[in-house]
Amino acid sequence: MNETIVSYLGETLGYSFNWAGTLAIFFIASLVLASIMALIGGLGTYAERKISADIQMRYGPNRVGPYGILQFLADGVKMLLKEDCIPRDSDRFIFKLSPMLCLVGVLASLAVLPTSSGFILANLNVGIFYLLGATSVVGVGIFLGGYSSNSKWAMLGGMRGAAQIISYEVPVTLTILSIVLIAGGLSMNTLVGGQGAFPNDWYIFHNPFSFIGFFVYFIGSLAETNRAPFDIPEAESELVSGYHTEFSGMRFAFFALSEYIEVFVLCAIAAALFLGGYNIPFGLQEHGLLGQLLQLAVFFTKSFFLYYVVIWIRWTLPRMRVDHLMILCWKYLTPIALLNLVGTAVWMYCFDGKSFYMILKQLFVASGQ
Amino acid sequence: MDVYLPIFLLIFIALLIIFGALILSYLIRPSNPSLIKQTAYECGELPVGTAWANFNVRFYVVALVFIIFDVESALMFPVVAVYKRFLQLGSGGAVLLSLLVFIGVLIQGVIYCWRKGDLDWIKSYRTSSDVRAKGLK
Amino acid sequence: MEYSISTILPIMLLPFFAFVLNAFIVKKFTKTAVAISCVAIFIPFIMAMRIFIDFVFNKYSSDYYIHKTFTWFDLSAGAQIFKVQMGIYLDNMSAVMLLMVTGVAFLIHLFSTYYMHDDPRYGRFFVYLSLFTSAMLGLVLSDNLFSVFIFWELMGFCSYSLIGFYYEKEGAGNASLKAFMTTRVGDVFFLLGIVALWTTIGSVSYVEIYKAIAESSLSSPVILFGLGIPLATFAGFCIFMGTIGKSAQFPLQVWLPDAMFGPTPCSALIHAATMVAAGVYLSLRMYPLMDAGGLLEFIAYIGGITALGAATIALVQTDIKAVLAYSTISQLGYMVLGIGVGAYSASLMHLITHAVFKACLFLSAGSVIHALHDHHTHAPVQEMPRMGGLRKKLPYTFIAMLFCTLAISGIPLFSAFVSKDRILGDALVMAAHSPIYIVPAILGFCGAFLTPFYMFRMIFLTFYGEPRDQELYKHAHDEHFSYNRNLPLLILAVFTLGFWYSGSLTGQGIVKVFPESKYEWFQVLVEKPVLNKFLGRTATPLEVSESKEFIEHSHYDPNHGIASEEEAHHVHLIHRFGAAASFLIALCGILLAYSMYITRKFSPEWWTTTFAQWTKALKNRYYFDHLYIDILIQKLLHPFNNLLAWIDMGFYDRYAVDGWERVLALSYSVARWFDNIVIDSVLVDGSGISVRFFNIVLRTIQNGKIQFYFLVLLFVLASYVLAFKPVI
Amino acid sequence: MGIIPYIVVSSILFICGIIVMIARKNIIAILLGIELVLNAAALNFVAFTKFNNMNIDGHVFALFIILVAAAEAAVGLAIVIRFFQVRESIHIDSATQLQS
Amino acid sequence: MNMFLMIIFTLSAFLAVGGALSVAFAKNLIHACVYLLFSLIGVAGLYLTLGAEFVAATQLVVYVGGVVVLLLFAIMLTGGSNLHHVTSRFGLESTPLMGNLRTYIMGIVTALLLIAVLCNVLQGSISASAVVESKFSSTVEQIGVKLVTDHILAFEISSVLLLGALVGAAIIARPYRSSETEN
Repeated sequence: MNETIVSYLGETLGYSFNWAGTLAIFFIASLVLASIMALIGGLGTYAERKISADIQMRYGPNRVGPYGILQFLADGVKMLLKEDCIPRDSDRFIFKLSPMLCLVGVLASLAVLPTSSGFILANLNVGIFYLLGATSVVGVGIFLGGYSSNSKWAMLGGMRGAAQIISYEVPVTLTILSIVLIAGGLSMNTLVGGQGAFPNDWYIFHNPFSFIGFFVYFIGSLAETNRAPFDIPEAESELVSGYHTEFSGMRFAFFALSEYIEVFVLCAIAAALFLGGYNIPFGLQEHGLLGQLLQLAVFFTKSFFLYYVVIWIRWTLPRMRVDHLMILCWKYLTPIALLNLVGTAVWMYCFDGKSFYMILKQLFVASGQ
Repeated sequence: MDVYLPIFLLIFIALLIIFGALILSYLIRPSNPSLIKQTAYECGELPVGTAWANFNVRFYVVALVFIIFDVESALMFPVVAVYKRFLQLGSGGAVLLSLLVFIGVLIQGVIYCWRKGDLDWIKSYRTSSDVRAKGLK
Repeated sequence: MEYSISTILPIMLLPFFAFVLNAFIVKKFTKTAVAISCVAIFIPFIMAMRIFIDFVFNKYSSDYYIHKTFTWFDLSAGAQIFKVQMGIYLDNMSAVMLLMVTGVAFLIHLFSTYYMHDDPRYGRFFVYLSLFTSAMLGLVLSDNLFSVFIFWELMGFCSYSLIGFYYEKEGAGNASLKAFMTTRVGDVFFLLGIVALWTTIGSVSYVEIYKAIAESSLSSPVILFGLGIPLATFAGFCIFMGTIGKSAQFPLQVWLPDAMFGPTPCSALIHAATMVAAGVYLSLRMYPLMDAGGLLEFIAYIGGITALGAATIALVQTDIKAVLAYSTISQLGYMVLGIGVGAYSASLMHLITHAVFKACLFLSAGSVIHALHDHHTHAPVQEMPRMGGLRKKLPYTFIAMLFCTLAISGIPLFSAFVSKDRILGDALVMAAHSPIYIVPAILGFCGAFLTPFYMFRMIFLTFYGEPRDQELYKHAHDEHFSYNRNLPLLILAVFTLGFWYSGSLTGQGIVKVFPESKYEWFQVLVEKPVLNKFLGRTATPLEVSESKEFIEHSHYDPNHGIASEEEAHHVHLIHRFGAAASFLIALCGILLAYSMYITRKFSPEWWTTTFAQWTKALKNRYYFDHLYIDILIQKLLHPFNNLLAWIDMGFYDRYAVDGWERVLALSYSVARWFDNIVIDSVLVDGSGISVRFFNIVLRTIQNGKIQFYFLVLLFVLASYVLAFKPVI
Repeated sequence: MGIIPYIVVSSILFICGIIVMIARKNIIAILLGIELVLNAAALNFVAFTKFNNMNIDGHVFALFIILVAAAEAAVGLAIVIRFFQVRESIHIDSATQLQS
Repeated sequence: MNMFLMIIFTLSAFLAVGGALSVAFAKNLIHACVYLLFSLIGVAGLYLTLGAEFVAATQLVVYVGGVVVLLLFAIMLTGGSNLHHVTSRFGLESTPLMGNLRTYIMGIVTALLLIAVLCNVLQGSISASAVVESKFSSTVEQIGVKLVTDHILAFEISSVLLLGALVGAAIIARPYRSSETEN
């Protein structure tokens, strides 16, 4: 298993890099990943509008480029050209800082995104835990954004956003704990490598608890990214625009970008933890660059599917009320996640870490003989 | 050490993107501030008072419960990570037991907060006897 | 399975935890408490079964033992060693005892769920039962006399609480006090014996005591009342006094019949099966000490007297539980007799068999009592003259009780024939050896004649004939088979059969189940402690597991240590004669009872009128209660008490206390002067001034500002660090 | 690179924390100072773990320091909030009496 | 690779120290809190350079995600609602943040004293300990093994500590159940 891109390339090319070369490769790789993510974030807005139009039987953007696909570029240009308004009574230092915190937090979390067995930027030993830490910066950014505007709408949105993000981090963390329990390690390659290419080897079907856990995680990550039906902090009809009411121009763009990238990251983590990640069948991953590209394709397909589901949910379900939101988190998801954790631990103990499928297989094999 | 390098590089790139975009927009955007433009949005009215006045304790209580959970899960992560190894070594029972005790104590806190109504959002911190009296009515 | 602390100790701790838990929850969650108690005795039963199987069925050699200790507290200072160690001692005898105690206790728990169900203090009963079981198991597991004493007293307390369980009933409180106080007499002696051993050996662990006996370091005399008595004799006598108290032997037997005020299951558990057996168990453990002290003849006499005396008293009792109580005393007398004549394994075997059938008898009696209610007072009926003909109404109880009666009577194929008659055989052997044993042997055989008589008298009066109280009979409930009423009885009844305890059907090696099996497991496995093996052996500390103390198998000597073949043959002959004789005697007793109470050839009334004086003496239990209460306490202790009171009131009070008053008055005037001059003017006012002064100083520092305090703290710390260079 | 830079950094953190604790009059600011001090201590633990070839215990200690800091922050801030509700002030010098 | 270590160490130390100094000298409490955030992130970076990646991640998760949010909430909760007090530009109670001349002098003296003490301690510790770099390896598993073997008691007791913290803080922070309003 290749640790990082550098060692992968070093092995493939048979060349050992000095520190400048390493730095250059890392820099290029990080830049590529960040750009891809920015692109995905931008395309996310387009996809959102297009899919919503599809669901509501409208056309959606269709003027800029073929099928309106360049719409996001036009949006970006528009953002660049907007005037930068900072409210008079605001806390200017924090006002400028908060969008940066959001974007930095999200982009820093990309380092452990397991895109393929070779193309992982930093295969940290604490991979998933690091990701949790990095994304928790976003919550602080959102709260500070809401606070600094000195606007009542923004303040309400910021408070709600922070409360919601930290609340839903609890079931998400507990669910991730149960998956770590199954995999026996925190590094992303351990978590993904423990699964197989086919659904029977995925952790979602490993045992009944992880099957429930997937949905807990998915709901929790929806709420953590302030997506509908949990978009209380930016509920247009109640809070104008939530914590980024007062932000305009590029500062607003950073918030939006970080949100869309975070949605993708969490979808990708869901795909990696539960849906087999980049695993491909028949030993194809051994075929050098081709194998890596296939893994990339598989991984991004799964992630995009989940991304589609997220958008689909947004345009299907109505928004929840804020107290229902908190009740859902603390009184349903958290106890369920705790139960899942205990159940998974007991399952691992009882069945010696075997998955449901393996037990079934053993049963059938045993009865066939 | 190079394992951690991408993290710092990504942060660096993020800052690069941010400042690049801000400088770019600084160069090309218009800038003609006015008093009204710089007023916080309050449905078209002039804002009354400051926004930093109405904050509710329940946010704090939620954050409190969260931080306890956060620390507990941070402590549980390493234990959970070695659980499988201990299982393979055949002494998983002890680890399972210690985990269960840990979670059990955690659950007690949750139950306490639940019973006391700290987890309710629309709250009324009423005692259970009040609830029962209401139910009787 | 290697035994360690964690596999042995739960046997004792589970009931104890059940007790602690139940003590708190019993008021609100009675059913839960009962369930907890039952489960907490069932699990130890399984564990004891495991230990029993490992120990007895030849996983270990027959004299393998586990001895693990831990230091309870250590007050050693320099060369002065004062260290109290606690520990676990587990050998074949303990394994057998554990299985018996847990098994019987579990069945009694089960029966109690039926018997006590409608009682208002249903839950509390189980609390006591759990505590009692735990204490008994702790006693069996103990490795030293000190912890034995602790559990011994704990059991005494349980016995006290359970006898006084129906404290609103008249006499129950007195009975419980009587039991407590009477056993206390023995306990004081027991403690004295422990202290005597401690001062000589420096330890009270069994192993240390055995070692000391083997080194014959106990023969040094102690001076007592001007007489030089060997220490072994003194200590052995004192410890045997503990046995006399706990096992209700001859001078101190008076508490056991009164103990029948308690609920019947507790009578079965405490006053028949287990607690009273603890005394015999202790004597068996301390057998080498008694042997070394030359006390065996004394023990044999005590046992014989108790066996016969209690049996005679049982002849005239009408209360069904009283008959059983006296038969218990009598059987305990047999066990003690067994110890006295050196029938070590037979004595333990009789302990086990007696526990089983006596528990069953008491439970059956409880079943009978529970079925009968007085029509007017609604009180349960225990009087045998009002019963009769109950075998149709209570068939299962009848079967169980009949089995047990046959067992206790010493009919072949049943258990007591194996055990009791082996004791009697050994007594005969000893009598043939030395004439001093002739009297105990005769007493034992007389008791063996009376035992079947009074037992069958009870059976015939209760279950046969016409119902003497028709109304009572009519209202008696029919017995339906239920798991918690009849199942314990039937299980216990099955275990009254002899072959469980003996390879040959009748004991004595006459008829054998498996001809190839040479010896019987009881005789092979339970034998007198071979003292030499304890020489130079120290206990393994509890922390260090994996202690394997395999000692090479010491083969069973079927000749009872008698060297020549001819003598051995002689001994066997005597044994067979004894068996045949006791069987015949038992048959005679049964026939007599049959002719008196079924066919009525001899009228019981004729006997009572002819021997009126004797009957009166028997009914008054040989005037022992009278002796103790009226003469010993009233005539002896009360005057002594009065004397002491007189000294206290008239002498000490008048002269010492009142005299002091004068002294105090004098010193008071001195003190007042001192107070005025020195204290008041110098100290009080002076300290007031100084306080005011310091107040001014401290007020500036004590300003309530936390940060200032912190700053001062910091300065002090910093100056400390700067002044003394830290050593890192 | 040795241990000295780390100790210098942690000393500076420590001194900053102490200064905040002494000089600030806002109770929450004092709590911020406590966090800084605790961080300095934890940093020292981890640094000594690496450079003095201790076993991993230092990391465990750092972990527990973080735990205790979190618990302390939770309880301390709760006390501050209750204090504020009673006194309508979080000035440290208004907290000189034990009873309200 | 030492180059990277130097760079990362320098950046992180700069962040940590700068953050800490800013905490000490910031006028606004919210700003101080944000500076504390930076300082904590810097310390996390220092942990990374020391190879304590798990501690670094814990620092991020617990401090950045939890404690800082809690502090911000508390500041908002205590800074806002007292309008009858003199409020600063940000609606916070205007307290003498760095105080007067006396405070400054005291602070400087204290700092000098502390530096003297620390130099003293450092001298002792550095001369005493030979600098040996241990090997660079995964710490999560080691910490996990430590937590379930050597430190199992601390691990379990910490849960009780947290339970106590939760219950105590919840009791303290719970809003008044003012009896006047009910009556």
